[in-house]
Amino acid sequence: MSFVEYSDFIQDGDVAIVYLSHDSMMPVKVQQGAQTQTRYGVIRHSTDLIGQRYGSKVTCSKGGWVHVLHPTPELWTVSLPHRTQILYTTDIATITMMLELKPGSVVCESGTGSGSLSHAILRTIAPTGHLHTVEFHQQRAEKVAEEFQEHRVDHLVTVRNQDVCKDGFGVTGVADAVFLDIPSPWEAVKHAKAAMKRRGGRVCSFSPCIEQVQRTCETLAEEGFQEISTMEVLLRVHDVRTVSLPLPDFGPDPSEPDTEREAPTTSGPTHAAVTLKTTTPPREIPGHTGYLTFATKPRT
Amino acid sequence: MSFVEYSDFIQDGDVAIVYLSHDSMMPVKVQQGAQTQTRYGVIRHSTDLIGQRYGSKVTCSKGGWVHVLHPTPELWTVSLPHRTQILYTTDIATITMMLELKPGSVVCESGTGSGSLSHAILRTIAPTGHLHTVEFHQQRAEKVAEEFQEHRVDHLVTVRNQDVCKDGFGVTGVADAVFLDIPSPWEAVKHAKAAMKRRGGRVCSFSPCIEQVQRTCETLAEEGFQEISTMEVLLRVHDVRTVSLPLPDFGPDPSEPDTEREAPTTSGPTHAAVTLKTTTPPREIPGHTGYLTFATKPRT
Amino acid sequence: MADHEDDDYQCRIKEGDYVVLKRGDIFKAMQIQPRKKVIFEKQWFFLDNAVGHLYGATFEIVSGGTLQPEKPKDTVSSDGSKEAGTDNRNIVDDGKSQKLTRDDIETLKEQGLKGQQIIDQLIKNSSTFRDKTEYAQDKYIKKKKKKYENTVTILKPSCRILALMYHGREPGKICHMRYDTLAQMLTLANIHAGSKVLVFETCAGLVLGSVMERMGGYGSVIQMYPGGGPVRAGVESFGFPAHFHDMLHEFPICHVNSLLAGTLDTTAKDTNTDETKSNMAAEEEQNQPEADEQGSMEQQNMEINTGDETGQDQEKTRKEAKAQEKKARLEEKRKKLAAAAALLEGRNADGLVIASRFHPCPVLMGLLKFLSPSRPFVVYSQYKEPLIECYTKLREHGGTVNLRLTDTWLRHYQVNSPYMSCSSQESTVLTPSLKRKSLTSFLY
Amino acid sequence: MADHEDDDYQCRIKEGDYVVLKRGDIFKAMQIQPRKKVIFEKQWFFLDNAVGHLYGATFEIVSGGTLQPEKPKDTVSSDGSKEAGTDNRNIVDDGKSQKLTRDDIETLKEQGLKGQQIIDQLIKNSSTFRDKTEYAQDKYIKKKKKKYENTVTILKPSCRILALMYHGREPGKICHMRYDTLAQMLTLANIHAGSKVLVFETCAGLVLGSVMERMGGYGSVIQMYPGGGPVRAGVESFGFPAHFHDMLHEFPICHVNSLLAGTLDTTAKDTNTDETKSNMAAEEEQNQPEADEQGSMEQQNMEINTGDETGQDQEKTRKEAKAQEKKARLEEKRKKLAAAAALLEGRNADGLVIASRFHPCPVLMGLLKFLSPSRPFVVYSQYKEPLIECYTKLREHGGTVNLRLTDTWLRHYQVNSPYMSCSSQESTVLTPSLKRKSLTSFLY
Repeated sequence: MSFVEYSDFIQDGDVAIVYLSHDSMMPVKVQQGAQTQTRYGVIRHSTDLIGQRYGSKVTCSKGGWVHVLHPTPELWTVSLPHRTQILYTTDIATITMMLELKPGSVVCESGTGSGSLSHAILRTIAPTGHLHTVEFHQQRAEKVAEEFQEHRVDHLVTVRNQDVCKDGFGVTGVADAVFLDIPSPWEAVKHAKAAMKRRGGRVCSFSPCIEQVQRTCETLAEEGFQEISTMEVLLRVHDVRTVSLPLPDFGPDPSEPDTEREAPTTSGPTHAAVTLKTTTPPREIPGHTGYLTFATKPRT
Repeated sequence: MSFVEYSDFIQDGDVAIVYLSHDSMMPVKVQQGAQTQTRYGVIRHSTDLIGQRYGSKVTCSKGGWVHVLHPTPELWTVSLPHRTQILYTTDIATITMMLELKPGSVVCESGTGSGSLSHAILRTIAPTGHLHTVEFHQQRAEKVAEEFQEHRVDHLVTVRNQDVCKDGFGVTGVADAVFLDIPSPWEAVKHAKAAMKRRGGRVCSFSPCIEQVQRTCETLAEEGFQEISTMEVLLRVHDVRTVSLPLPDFGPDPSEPDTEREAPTTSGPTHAAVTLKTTTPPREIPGHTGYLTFATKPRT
Repeated sequence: MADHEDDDYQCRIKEGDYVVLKRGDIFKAMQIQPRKKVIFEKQWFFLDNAVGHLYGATFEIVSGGTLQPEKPKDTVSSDGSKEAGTDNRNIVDDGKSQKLTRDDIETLKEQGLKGQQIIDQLIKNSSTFRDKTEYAQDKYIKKKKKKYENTVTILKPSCRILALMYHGREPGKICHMRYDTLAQMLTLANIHAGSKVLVFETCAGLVLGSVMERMGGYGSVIQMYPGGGPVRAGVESFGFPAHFHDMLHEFPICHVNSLLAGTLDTTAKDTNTDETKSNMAAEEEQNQPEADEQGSMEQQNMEINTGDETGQDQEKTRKEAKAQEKKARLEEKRKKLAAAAALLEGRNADGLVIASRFHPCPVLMGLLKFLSPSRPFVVYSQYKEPLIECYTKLREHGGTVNLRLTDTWLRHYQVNSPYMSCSSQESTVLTPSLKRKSLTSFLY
Repeated sequence: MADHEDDDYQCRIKEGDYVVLKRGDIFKAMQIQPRKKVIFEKQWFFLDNAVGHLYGATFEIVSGGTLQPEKPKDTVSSDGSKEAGTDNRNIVDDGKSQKLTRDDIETLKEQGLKGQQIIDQLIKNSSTFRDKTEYAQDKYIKKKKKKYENTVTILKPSCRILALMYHGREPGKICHMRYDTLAQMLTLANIHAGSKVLVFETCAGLVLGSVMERMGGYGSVIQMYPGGGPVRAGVESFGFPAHFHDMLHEFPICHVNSLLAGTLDTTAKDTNTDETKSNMAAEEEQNQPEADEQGSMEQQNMEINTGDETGQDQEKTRKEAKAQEKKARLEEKRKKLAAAAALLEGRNADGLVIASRFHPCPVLMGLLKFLSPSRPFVVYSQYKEPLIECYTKLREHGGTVNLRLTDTWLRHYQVNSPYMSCSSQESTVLTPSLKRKSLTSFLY
């Protein structure tokens, strides 16, 4: 198992995703002899996990069962321990495409936060790329570095604990792409530029507030970035369900004598209904997360 | 005919809406002896319109036919002569509800523009309300006053040709609701407040740019307005259509011996398809028009 | 048109008024009744003290459930501390930053501390507050405020406020209709004073009440209702003046076919004497239990205007009165039916509004016959598929122009002057509404 | 990892490169060929001069269709006038504010005036320009610029740019897939280097090419294609290095059932010798005309990389060579088929991407059998209804978890520093994509 390479079987030391339900998943560090508590009972790693195929259905001690899935950055995003606000897959997917990430890309990122985006970047740039990620919060930087190791992607990433606005990314002229998710991205734009390859590349800044976007766009333009473009992507999840629509009873129709009807007094109101498959969006859409501002650094 | 009262028959002096197609309607001033050119040929008012029922199908000189509809503010909005950018029905509907307009409401509006919103306001506040509308462009003010007369709503409206930011609405302490659609609404907020009833009321400002919204919200808060809330409403029109989805041909299935199939060499690829009714939104949604900022003036 | 002194009368809360309570984004419709205990947002109180105050006033709920008019606002933290960090880097996420326990807070509450005072205590006892950025501090205060505030604002009901209330509290009751959708419907159907409008809804009366508000007591509204009786809990909440109800008529859809066929008898007769004619009274009786059931369900869930006065000893007298009542009710119903039938017979309605949990297609095809030519109608359904069917059927059927299947997206923006403008939030449902400028079918 | 000098080689436009031309929001894919006349936005020119320049460079099209590198930008109106009105009140809408006629402008063009110079003339001859507000002036200049500018930027192709291009130029070709939807699909399917991915698409090769880009030449991609041959015009436009094509395999879906049944024969034999086995070659031949047709339609509409060199005298020689070619092609196909079949036989693919005009339900149910347990798949359809069917079928069928039917809304914002930030524009289509973390069906 690794976050950048599939395996078929669960092994000691893997991180597996225990799938309880659509909105309940938990990452589990697989260890010989260890146990994991779920609401369906205990999972015994040695017997229930190790040697099993990823995707297997595992029966827990209370008789309930769970699925054990191979980790992916997307499953990690919905199950990781939150140490900060995180980026979700809808934004991550857009960022990955719009930054033109691919195997071999060198990427700078700040802040690392809980590592949600970092894992998705690593998946895409492996096996030949590299991620330089900067996190000013020491505790978080240490924790995420530990996770990278557990997820067997540490050879692809360098974690730096510093202030990107003051100290930059710690590298110069190497990046194909830079991602910023910090309160004042405009203060890091010149560092982003410095970190990027001379031939140019793409930059993205994520901000929840339009004022941050405005200042960032201004600074990007001043620093000579081109194709500055701000967008927002929202996800709608459609709930598939069967609904029943009653038909109105307009009473007996004297103009239709061929209708086979009993005397209306005895037939009573008809309760006919039509059943159909439809979708309903959830009442509250997971709304605004942030604005994504992209730009191109030209060759300098 | 009037824009605030239905009639059944077309009369001399009416304004009728000639409906050619979904996106092609034209308002026609009905006059004894007059003619109107359409792409389907000439409509002769005396014979084709006057005395006919609203809703009638009228055959034009070239043999094509059109429908003649009773005017409504909504039909006027899609057929009026543009002298400015106009407000469309989606925004108008929201404004009407959020300003709590109803029969008897006294409303102030600026700018009048092409009168799209004005007609909708008049429809809703009739027969006992009044609209004070301020337009700084003299030509436009004159033209819209003329239209109000033709549409038989002039008794419900006062048009003033002045600068609302300098001179206000020309009335004090009378309005239940104020609507602003001007480049710098913040300059008119104090006039809006002065125009409103002592007991309070609702105000709306329409602006295409978020900076305008920011300044307006600031000023509204400074002037003591409450419940300040900004929103945006977008319309999606769904195109209903029948589509055909081909079914894939995976070739003969040896595991299903009971399938009645000819020898595959002679049967050729099957071109089965499934037909279904679905909707497609138009490729380009009529996008952002503006932000609607609403607020409540408390009793002062 | 100037603001007269007597305007004031309308602006003040009176006993018997229908009002809407508000805290933050939470609304609840209510009637002002003396010494009536009301429960709102898990707090109980009496509205008596609100009488005589202006609509829009905010009250603090003090001990004993008494309302006390709020003093001028004091939004800045009372100890005046405005110290803020520049970022959150020094905040360690150990869940131990708040020194006050849940029990401590309960004790503070018991000591009679009010919302703002409790929040001040929370800030004082938060080890990380000072290190948070100004934005984060602001967010923190807002969150806590929501939790510990105990004020309530009293509003005059309106279509806008009741639509917000229903969508927030009981969306299932109004077929998940959003207020912006209701706004589109009222405008697209050209609802205005002096017209004759047909309404078929299962939205607790919200749509019906909104139509009535827009007609201001002028014209006539005919509620076409399914089952045994019209549902109107929502109409009451509007608190319309009495004369508004004069324009409201009702007609049970089970008589639509006989009305159209000209066989509906609405003259006053004893029950079941004429079986060859559409035996309206029999059906009425038959449908009654269902209506009661529907009505009481309505009452249970609506949480508005329910009294506690029904004692068990009243049960007896009630039963005796019931027979009498029933007869009177039937007679009244017959008169109402006759009046509604008279309005419908001309088949010259000016507008038609459909918003229900029923399949919209047969409802529309049935009721469209009552519409005058060149008049708009609008059909709402929570689901798109049946509206596609509606659309297709109408196109095949002919007689309509300007038909459109639409929905709207609504978005709220937070514009916090002067510093932070943030986090727009989307609240959207697929809510198509079908619009038609009609040339009714019999024209062709 | 530092920026080496030889990096430069990749940054410069070379002969034979696949490039994308850009003006404003308009893109067009193209190969650089010597003395090849290209037409873009109604202008013709030659790309020869672009060779040796850096990717991202902007060129002005000068007389004779020559490209000339653009000088540093000069966006301010050249006569330096910055006079602006404060509002538009004095502007009379008589349609006569522009003194230059259409003919005048044509004359200016013939005199060799360039975009900016023509716009300057238009401003000078506009009686209302000075009275317009600064914002309105800006809008005016932008509008005119779009109309009269004659520059072109040359970009290196990428998934991002080609997705934008296709959606803008020929959305019908890619089942109206938006670029943000493609982005979701690539991520939700966990496409990455070293995996084995199945692709079934009728999106001109755009989806296939995007998957290949994300795999960077590592692993294998198997294109499952309907009809007579795989469609890949879009893959060419990516301009991948040669070794990328080594990972690309293709398999005709008409052999899916025989492969699953173990009756597919892919050994090299003469045509039609063994009729009892799945007679692949015969079907190939039979399907060929359809494939050609499909291919040529593709070519006609794509407007990319089409030469004018096909003279009519070449027709003869071609026919003779055709027979030979056909045989070689069949042999090559057989080898390819064998290779693809070998990859599929293990039924252990790591990902499955479906995006086609076919009904997604049978496609998915058929191809899902090739997926390893615990691997994601994604299905795109332009329409929601068939995906609802897909969803329902899969839930009935079992063997999948984490199934979701989603779509995304994309919105672009114009943030014009420093003064005007305006007019966000929405460009949305209903583009559901279906996601599943799979436990493939045979597990149960």
